[in-house]
Amino acid sequence: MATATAPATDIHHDSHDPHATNTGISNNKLAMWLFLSTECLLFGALISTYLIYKTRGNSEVLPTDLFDIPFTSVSSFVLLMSSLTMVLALSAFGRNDLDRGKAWLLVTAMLGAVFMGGQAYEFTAFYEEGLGYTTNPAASAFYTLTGFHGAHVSIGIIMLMSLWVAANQGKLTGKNSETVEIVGLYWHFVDLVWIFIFTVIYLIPPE
Amino acid sequence: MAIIEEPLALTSGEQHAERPLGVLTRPQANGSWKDWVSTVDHKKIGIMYGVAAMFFFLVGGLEALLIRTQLAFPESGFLSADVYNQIFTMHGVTMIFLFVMPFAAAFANYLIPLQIGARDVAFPRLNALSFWVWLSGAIFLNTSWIVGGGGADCGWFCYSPNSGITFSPTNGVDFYAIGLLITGIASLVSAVNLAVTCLNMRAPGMSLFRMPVLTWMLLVTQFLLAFALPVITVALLLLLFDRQFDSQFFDPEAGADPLLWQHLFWIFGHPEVYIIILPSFGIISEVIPAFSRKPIFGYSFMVFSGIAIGFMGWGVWAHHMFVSGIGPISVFAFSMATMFIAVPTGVKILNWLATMWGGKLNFSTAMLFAVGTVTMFTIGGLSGVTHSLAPADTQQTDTYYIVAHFHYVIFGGGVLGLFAGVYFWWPKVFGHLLDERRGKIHFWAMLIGFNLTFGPMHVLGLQGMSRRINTYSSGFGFEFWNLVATIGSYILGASVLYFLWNVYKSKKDAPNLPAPGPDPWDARSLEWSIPSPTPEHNFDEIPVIESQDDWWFRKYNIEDDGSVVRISSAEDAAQKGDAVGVHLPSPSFWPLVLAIGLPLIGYGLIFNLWLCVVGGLLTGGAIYAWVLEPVDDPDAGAHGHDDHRDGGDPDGELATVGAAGDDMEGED
Amino acid sequence: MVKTIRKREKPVSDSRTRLLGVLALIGLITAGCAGDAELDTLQPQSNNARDIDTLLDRVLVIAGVIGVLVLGAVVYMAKKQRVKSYDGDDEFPEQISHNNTLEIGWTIVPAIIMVVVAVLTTVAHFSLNETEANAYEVEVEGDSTSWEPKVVVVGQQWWWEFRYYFTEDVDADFLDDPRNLPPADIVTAGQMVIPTGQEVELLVTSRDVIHSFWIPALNGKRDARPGFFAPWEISADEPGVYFGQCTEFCGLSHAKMRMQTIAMDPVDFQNWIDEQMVPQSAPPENADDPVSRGATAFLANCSSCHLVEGFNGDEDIAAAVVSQAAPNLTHFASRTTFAGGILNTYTEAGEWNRNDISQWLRAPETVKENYANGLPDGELPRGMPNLGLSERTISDLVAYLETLGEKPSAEILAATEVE
Amino acid sequence: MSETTEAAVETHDDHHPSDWEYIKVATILAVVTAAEVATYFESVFTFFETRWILLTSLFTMMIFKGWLVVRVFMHLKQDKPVLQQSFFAGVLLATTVYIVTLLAFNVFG
Ligand code: HEA
Ligand code: HEA
Ligand code: HEC
Ligand code: CUA
Ligand SMILES: [Cu+2]
Repeated sequence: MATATAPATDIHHDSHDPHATNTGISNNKLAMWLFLSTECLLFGALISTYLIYKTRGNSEVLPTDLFDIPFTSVSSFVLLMSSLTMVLALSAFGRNDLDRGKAWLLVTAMLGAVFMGGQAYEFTAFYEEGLGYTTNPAASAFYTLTGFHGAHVSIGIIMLMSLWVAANQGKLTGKNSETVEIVGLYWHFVDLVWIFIFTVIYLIPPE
Repeated sequence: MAIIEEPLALTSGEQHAERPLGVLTRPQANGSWKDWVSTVDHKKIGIMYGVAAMFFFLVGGLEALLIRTQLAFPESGFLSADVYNQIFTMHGVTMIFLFVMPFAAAFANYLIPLQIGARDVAFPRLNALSFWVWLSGAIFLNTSWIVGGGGADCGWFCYSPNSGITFSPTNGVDFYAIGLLITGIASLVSAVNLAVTCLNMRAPGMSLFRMPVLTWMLLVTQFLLAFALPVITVALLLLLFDRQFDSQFFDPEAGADPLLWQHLFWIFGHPEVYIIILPSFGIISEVIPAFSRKPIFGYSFMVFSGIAIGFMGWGVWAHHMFVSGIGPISVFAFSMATMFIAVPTGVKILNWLATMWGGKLNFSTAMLFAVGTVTMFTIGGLSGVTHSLAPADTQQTDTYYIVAHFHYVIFGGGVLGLFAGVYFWWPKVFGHLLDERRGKIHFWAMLIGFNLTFGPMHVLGLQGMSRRINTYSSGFGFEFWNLVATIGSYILGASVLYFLWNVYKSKKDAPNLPAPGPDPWDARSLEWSIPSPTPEHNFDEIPVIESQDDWWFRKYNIEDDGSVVRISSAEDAAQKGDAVGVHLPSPSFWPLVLAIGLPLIGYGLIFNLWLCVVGGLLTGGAIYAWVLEPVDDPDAGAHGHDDHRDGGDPDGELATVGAAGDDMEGED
Repeated sequence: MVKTIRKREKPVSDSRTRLLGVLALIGLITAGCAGDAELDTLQPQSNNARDIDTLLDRVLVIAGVIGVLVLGAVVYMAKKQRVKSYDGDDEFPEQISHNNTLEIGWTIVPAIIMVVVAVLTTVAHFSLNETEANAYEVEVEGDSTSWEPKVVVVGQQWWWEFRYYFTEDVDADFLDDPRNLPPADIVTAGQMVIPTGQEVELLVTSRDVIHSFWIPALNGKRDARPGFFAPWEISADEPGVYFGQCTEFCGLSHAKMRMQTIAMDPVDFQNWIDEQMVPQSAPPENADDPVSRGATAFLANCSSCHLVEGFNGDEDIAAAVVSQAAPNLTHFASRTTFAGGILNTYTEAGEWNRNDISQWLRAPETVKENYANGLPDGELPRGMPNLGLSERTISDLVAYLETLGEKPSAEILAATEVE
Repeated sequence: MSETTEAAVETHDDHHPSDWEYIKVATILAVVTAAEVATYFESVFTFFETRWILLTSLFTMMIFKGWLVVRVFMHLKQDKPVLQQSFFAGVLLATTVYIVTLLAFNVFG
């Protein structure tokens, strides 16, 4: 029994080889998924806060009074489509089609930026209508929730651009396309959260 | 960008000139202090967690002694109300976030890789990051004594609106919020890291259901952490935004509901108490079998009850809010849910008793602490059950009866268990034993001091003494037991100092005593199959696991008639620790640098936004440097294709040896 | 017997049982005999408190038995199975690693015990939430009205206000916003008065942070949450003075935020109402009379915060959610404690407590820490300020305060003293 | 032993969906989104004035969209079950915990 050991060294393999792990999933990917599942608790708390507070604001203006559904629909659609371009980027990198991969990365980042532009516009418009961050609990909760989502999108954009730069420097190829996949997971998750927010916060009208 | 970290790089003797961002040379192992600040070795990180946590235990303990001194006599003027409020708040915060949690993290870091047969955790650099971020948060939190106008004065659960800027205008609460946010980041990162380690890095054959109970409990703890921390993160951010940016989350005048904070805090807070206790449950599940000479009784019940506690712990948070006005239906539902946590916990208690039953009990210091844990926790758990009766809790809540409950579970269950672990694994970590005779004195002094301190609090609480009061009048019948509790706390304090003396003396005497050898306790899990202290590379060869308690079965065989025969001495069966050329992850300065940036951002939020910019640049720069820092030390090229991941089990092993690990699919 | 068992939660170590047993016994005696334990939760004086106590007693018995069994098993094994060391001893006990029947058994048995406990709790919980306060006839200014016995209880840093609305229908919308309380018939501070044998509903709220209202002998506690009314209920079997303490941490002087409930038989209660309904009038002006001088000083120094009805106003001085309220002093002398229930208005001999009242006016912050003096701009003052009054003014004020309301009965005065 | 090799084989086999499939899914997502937005025009689609119909359809569509994103774009369909388990653990935990919280606040009336 005591002899049953395996040599620990002298094994050559690609460190991205997912089979090196017990689950068959690389550490990075597993970690990202775990992280995303904890993010559910984070956004859940923010969404609940908003739902609890959405009508709390003595007599001042409430976010629900100001929603511009057609406008938000467009920016939601943009974010949704960025998920498509994200998978297309990944699939291109998977085929080692670097040029296309890079292009899709850039498109994804740009769609994200458009979404952020929309959010900036929305915030300004609301602010001008008299809904400041400190106006009432409903406003604070609304801006914090959407702001947090926006911060996630922004971080996603930074990561996408970093990937794009890395790809341009030749550091990112089909071989380590898993990195793209992992950033993609994050990106899709942020989109997923927005799917939730769009329905729960925007589309469900106040009673 | 942590997520694209590759946990791999090699140390080698050669210097090289790679300088990410043009600063800080890649550190090399050379035995100086730089080894410690740049280390990514889970063992060194574990030791640092342990030392730092012990330091904060003294700080929190000192605060406790101040509390007790103030309360020794009625109408005492030793501490002013203001100072007292800061002291008990910081005592609670320090003990929970800066002592028990990191102390448990010390065990998790040191032991998880050893118990599953890995060379390191999944992300060694992130591991270093967790430690430094935690430490910077801890220091940040305590600097509020100096620069924040005093510590937070809102109680450890910091109910709004008392925590708002109107009612707590000093910066203490800002330090509380930011400090806990920073330590929260650390714990979240480390939770993900260690969970991935348990899931992914096990030695061949080490299926999930062969993992030692300790590793299991730590794994459950990591999941609890990973899911609970985001909730308090949100709560703390809302509090911070209220205080710093005038948002309206907790302002009742604007229509906000103070219950929001309570829900968010306790959704985190209750899982948190199991985060505190489960590591200790794990530790004594290793200690008791070793000193009963029996395997743990009912391994699978032990594991599943731990998982069950983890799950049920999510459904009971509002038992801290029975009187806060959540409505009779909620009160009822949470009262019922809470009671039934007694069931899986009871399974554990009874299984430990069954492990001891019929065993040959050797009351070493570690065993004494473990048995102390079982008994003291039971007392605390039973008083917990009396709190779960919602109607009765309306009398108990916020009295010393609660204080008694939670010190019995936290100190009696958690801290005694952690001390059991200290005595048990000390030789593995430091290569020499802690003196047993002194250890036993330490134990008895602590046990007696503990019971004298917290036992009377049951009486005080039922007699109606409120908690968090800086003074009480004579005439309510509180005098006698408060004095007893104070005397008890001094005994407790003395026992802690005596422990430190034991540490010092044992270290000093060690050279004259025989080395403990790899397996001084004739124990059962993998960490005892390697030399003491653990060599830097952990395992010469990654063992292949054939059963639960694999190491024990390398020493003993159970014959058909049930008798046990020794087949090998521990020395023979153990690895020699002399392997050369094992590649370990390269050290890095960036985790430390990144960690320094965060408190700067914190100070910036409080004092001057420009500091945020500095902190932000430092953090951002460190992240980029981290990413740019070659994952493998360039020397790796010299070794050919040696870029296999550290620790764990390259698939080559799985393939060659064939005692394949498990896949999650196979198990669910 | 029950007493013995309920004290079982005391420390019992695994092997020094005897030593600690003795200690436990001492504790039992001290706690059990403590007649002066005014806040004792184990001496219920009302239906609700008794229900709670009974529930707790039963569960403490169950818990006690379990505790004894577990600790007993440990002590037993420590005695029987102890070995000095394993050296040279390769003997092993039987290597039993599990026994499913046993393990399922000790999953199910605790589960059954907990079902029993759950049933007990359920019964207690719902019976506690069931009791309804029936209407109570009181006479207010000569008219008999049917009072649904409700009292609005308002916590603030660091004292309690009690508001009685006899002439209004409290259930109506009129009391819908705790942030904006309408004027009440009787407003008092620190001491709530209720009739005996009568369930009185409380609407507990707060003007600043969360407090908790608790009279252990009469019922459990209930948090006072700013912006909300928390319903609660209280009753007392016997006339008497029942002590309480704010139990939710509420900032600086949380420790010194106490209160009392005085239960009076219906006749006394009616007298109390009659007395409280009478407003004060200005004392005749006379520069030689300290009372008169005190009244003048009151107008000059105190009336920005305190109300003496009929003298310096008729309606509450507006106090919003974020407090700045001060106790209504209209019948100050009819109360036996002041300053959040920490000081007595009358000495043990039954005299007007000049010393403590003077000290309170001289330097309230030495009696009870507060945030009322020398605050930076924009910070909300809380508590009674040190007004830098001259000794003469103080003694005038003390004399004036003595004229505000009737001196309470000797029984009540005696019951107020803690010692 | 066999388990691992099987797992390995499985992963090698698992071909990711083609770009065309992604586009199809994205189209479905776009259509559903359009349907979601349509509920906003209650005056046009009068049945959405009935609250329960509105809520049911909105939640169904939302969950369906989320499901597609997770399954297809995030490849949970092909990936190891452990990922699905850990992710849905978070989703379910968050859903139950927060629904209970919202219930305690009477958000659902
Ligand atoms: C290590 C931490 C820890 C642990 C493990 C526990 C365990 C438990 N706790 Fe405790 N608790 C705290 C830490 C902990 N607690 C803290 C810190 C607070 C106060 C926070 C604050 O306000 O500051 C608190 C407060 C607290 C309250 C709120 C009181 C109040 O403020 O009003 C309640 C109410 O239900 C409660 C209940 C329980 C229960 C039922 C358990 C159960 O898990 C216990 C289960 C164990 C047993 C029951 C014993 C062993 C079982 C058997 C031998 C089997 C047979 C038994 C039976 C059938 C009964 N706890
Ligand atoms: C892990 C958690 C933990 C631990 C270990 C402890 C340990 C102790 N605690 Fe407590 N405690 C809490 C967690 C913990 N506590 C929490 C969460 C609260 C609630 C806070 C709140 O209400 O917000 C609380 C509250 C609390 C109170 C109630 C305060 C109040 O409500 O007003 C009291 C009162 O006696 C107390 C006492 C003690 C004592 C005597 C110890 C002892 O066990 C400590 C023993 C250790 C030592 C004595 C250290 C030895 C050090 C020296 C001898 C000094 C040397 C120093 C240097 C060299 C720097 N604690
Ligand atoms: C700025 C407001 C303010 C002023 C001015 C003020 N007080 Fe007070 N007073 C308070 C507050 C607030 C309390 C409650 C303090 C506590 O119990 O913590 C109080 C309490 C009291 C009490 C105890 C009441 C009770 O029933 O507990 C008395 C008596 C009293 N004040 C008298 C006076 C007199 C006499 C003056 C004038 C010389 C005065 N106060 C001026 C705010 C004020
Ligand atoms: Cu009011 Cu504590
Ligand atoms: Cu709890």
